[in-house]
Amino acid sequence: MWQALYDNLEQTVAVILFGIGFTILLLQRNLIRKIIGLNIMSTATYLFLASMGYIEGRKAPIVTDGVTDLAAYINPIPAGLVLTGIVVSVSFTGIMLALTVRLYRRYRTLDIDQIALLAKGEDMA
Amino acid sequence: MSKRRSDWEQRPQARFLRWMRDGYGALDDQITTSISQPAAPRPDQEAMEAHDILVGTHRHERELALDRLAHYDLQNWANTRGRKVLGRLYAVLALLLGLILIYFLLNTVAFMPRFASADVPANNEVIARYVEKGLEETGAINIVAGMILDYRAFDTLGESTVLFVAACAVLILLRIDLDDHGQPMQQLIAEESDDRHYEPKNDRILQGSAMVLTPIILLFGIYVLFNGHLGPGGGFSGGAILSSGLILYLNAFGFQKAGRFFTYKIFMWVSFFSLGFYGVAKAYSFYMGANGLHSGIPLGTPGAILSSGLIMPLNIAVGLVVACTMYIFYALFRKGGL
Amino acid sequence: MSFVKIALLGMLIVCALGVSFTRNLLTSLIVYMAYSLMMAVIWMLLESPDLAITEAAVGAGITSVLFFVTLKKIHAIKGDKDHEQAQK
Amino acid sequence: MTLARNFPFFSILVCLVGSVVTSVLKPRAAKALTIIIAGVVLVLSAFTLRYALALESAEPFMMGHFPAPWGNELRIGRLEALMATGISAVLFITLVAGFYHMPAFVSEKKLGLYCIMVDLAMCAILVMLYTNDLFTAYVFIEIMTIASCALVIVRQNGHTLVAATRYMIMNLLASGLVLLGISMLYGITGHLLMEPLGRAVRHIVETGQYMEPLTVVIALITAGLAIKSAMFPFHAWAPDTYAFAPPMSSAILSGLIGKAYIFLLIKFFYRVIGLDVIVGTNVDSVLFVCGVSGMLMGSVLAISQRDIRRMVAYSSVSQIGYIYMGLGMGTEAGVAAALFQMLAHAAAKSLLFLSTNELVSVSGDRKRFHYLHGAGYRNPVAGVVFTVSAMSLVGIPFTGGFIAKLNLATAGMPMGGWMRALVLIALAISTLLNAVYYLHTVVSLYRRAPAEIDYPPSHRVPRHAAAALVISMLLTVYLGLGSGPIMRVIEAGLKMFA
Repeated sequence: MWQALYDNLEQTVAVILFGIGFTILLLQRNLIRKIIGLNIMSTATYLFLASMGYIEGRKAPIVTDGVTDLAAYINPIPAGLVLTGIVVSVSFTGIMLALTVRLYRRYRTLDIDQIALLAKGEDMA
Repeated sequence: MSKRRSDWEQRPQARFLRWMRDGYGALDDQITTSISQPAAPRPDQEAMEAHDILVGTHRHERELALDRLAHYDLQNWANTRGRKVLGRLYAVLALLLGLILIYFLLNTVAFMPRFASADVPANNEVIARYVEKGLEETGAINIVAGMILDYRAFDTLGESTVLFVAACAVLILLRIDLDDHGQPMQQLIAEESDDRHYEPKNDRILQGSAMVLTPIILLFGIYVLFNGHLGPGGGFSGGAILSSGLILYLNAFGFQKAGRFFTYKIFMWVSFFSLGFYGVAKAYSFYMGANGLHSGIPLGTPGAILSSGLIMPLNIAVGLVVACTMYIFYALFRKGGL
Repeated sequence: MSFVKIALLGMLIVCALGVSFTRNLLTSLIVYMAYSLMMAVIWMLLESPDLAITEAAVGAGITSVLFFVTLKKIHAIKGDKDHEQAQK
Repeated sequence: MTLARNFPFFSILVCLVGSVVTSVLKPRAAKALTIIIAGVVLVLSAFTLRYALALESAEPFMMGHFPAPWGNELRIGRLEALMATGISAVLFITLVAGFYHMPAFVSEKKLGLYCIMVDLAMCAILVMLYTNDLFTAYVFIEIMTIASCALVIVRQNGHTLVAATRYMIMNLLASGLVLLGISMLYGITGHLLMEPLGRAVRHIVETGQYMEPLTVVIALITAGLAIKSAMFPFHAWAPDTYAFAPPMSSAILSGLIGKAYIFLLIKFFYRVIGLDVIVGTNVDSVLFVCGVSGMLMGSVLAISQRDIRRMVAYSSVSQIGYIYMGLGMGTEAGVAAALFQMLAHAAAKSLLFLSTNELVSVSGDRKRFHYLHGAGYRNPVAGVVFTVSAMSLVGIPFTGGFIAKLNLATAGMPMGGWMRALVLIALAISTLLNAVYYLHTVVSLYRRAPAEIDYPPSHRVPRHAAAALVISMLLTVYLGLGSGPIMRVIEAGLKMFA
């Protein structure tokens, strides 16, 4: 088991980072730390996806001096998917940060449980 | 007789029937009568005031008062010891869930195909065609750019739409609307979030370095954008570099100077034209491909700047959408508008 | 397995843990910036230069700028509870 | 090569380019364009349905010059066309009936941006129905998540921000799980399109080489899509979001967007993994248990609510429990019953949200039951429409809900002893609970209004909104009466769905 984990070192680290990001998201009460946890989770998923495509001793998939033999390049698909993924993670970070600014402006705190309690309190008043 | 009648009142069927007939009001009467008898005296004033309303006036005020009492208890409980214990329990549970997740996923990674070996299932006929025939079918030297903008172009169309949706969502959240004659609608928020008084007033070092760096960054961004199909780079990274150059310029020279060439109207029209061009160009090539017609887009000689059919214009369109979105994110956070 | 790759992957995990254990918000942001810069270098080691440029420009650049601007806004904001529009 | 073959692609394109065009229009023109686009999509979907009914087997539509494993692909089948027609019909009616009271919730300047979000949500739903590629589905899941978050926050008061934050955190967590599942699946199979994926998974199941990663992939993607469609244990974000959002947004969110995720899950079960492997890894019994507990707990929570909009929100959690119970049976009849329940619930639920808002606006914008006494008299159209859609959700005969529950019961019959008993008991109890809180609401609608509360003068519902509400009510009744042909189309669609 440990030898297999050491062979797939990138995927092991990616999965550990995914778990850390997941735990930060659940554990931390500060909204900005939750967003960092979300970002760590998604970059870990992209590391996991990109490590599927790497093949030892092959170059980046850019055709150099006309060589189009399959054995010369690594798998281009994960690179394309992760490119899409990175832009998705910027988009949702932008939205979550905008929500954080609006919530802080409205409730003067970044602690999501405190905010929920204040919102419920206002509902009563 | 009345004894039997009164305990009939208490029995659940009666209360259920009365609830069906009168709704919550009836149930509240039950609760209020039981509360108003030996109610434990609440020390502080707010509870007393809630209590007085309870006994007195119309039913819907009583209902509100009841909720306020319930919320008062919740508030009370919130900062007592009870919550800390529950908080710690929640933390332990979250940690446990994270560890279980890591354990299961590590277990899976052990059985995944070996890293960096050539005989993984992912090394199949799909990428054989991308790599071997990629150059002649899409004309792009950079096979990843060819794959993104020609083989799987629908994903990247969805991708630019994700950026456009994110920009609109942040616009909904942070933009301070201007009424007809240009004055911000919410006066107080506008002054508060307009942090030009925090801006460095002609900070010599920042402006000096921006004067040198901005043209270089923008030039590099344009280079990366235009050579998307020839080398690493392309729409996303080129657009991001362009927007970081614009943000540096905005930081150094303030909104007045930056507003000269980049206003909200320009943002909307640039997004409209680039996304519209991308949609129409790709719709044309999807329609042609789906019905087996040959779309007469020349692929040009590989390696030349004007090669690989639509990939270069599409890269520019995607790059513009990325640059505009990142720039308006920054401007909306800084000043709630352009 | 080159030593650089193991060191970088180890540092990634240290940075990810560091984010949750630092008290000050600004330090955790800077640790997160270091995290995405290291991720950009790892993309280079995994032979995908496209990702390296994008991650460097977008991950370390734009995301961190947005985080810092949010922090600046939060320390500068007084609150808009009473300016809320008369919406339902 | 008939033209009708391209209609699904045209409908997706119309929504996409329409949303881009809406961004540069004035708010009033943007509103009109959105309603026109919804109409065009409805017409195109109806023609696609007519074309699909003539098809023998599902037909792939290549997006671009490259066939299946290389380029993207849509797939036109009877089931996709039927669901697309149903969902676009409900969306068109919701837009026509709901837009007239939007200015009360959304400021004039933000209405244009709101219309962009509605267009893109429609486009994402259509792509989720038709697509044959997992990664395209993931990209449009992201668009759907961000668009529905924007649909909620457009109302700009404190509650919507808190509800939207909780919504975003749960949904981004879920799409992280889905993406991890897709990348693991890519790792062990090497494909992203559903047909080659299905062949590769069958090869894996036979050789048994990567079975452990496959089970984890199934668990990850099912958990991710379940969280996104508010299945019971993960429904925490749903009630606040549906209760505090503008009524048209909550109608779209709970009625339509949740269904697209479930349809994608069914497509993943049928086409990628195969129903027998799903039953083998008993993921379906997990879904069954969550569905049954969702049905019961959703209704119990709905009874305890004092605010009519939160009650309606919790009732949609219990209705989604029905769908997951159908899915959890693991038989073709169960999935067919779940699909019909999706249609019936989409029609009834969006109608319910709109008529609730009519009733609340007539009784002085106060949402507690006590203030709603006599609302049925003040706004007769909304009262009748609320009653009929409540009947459909409770499952009273001659409505869609009744047929859905009937199908669920008949699908449960051939199953094992305890499973069959559990299905029937759960159906009976949850119907009773539904009846309790809906009957109570309808009773309070038609009681005499108490004297001490002063109600504002009741405004007349504009003709087109009233007509749309009545037509949608007839749609629900038609689902109840004319459900025979629809069930036949669903069963035929399921046969050629794999």
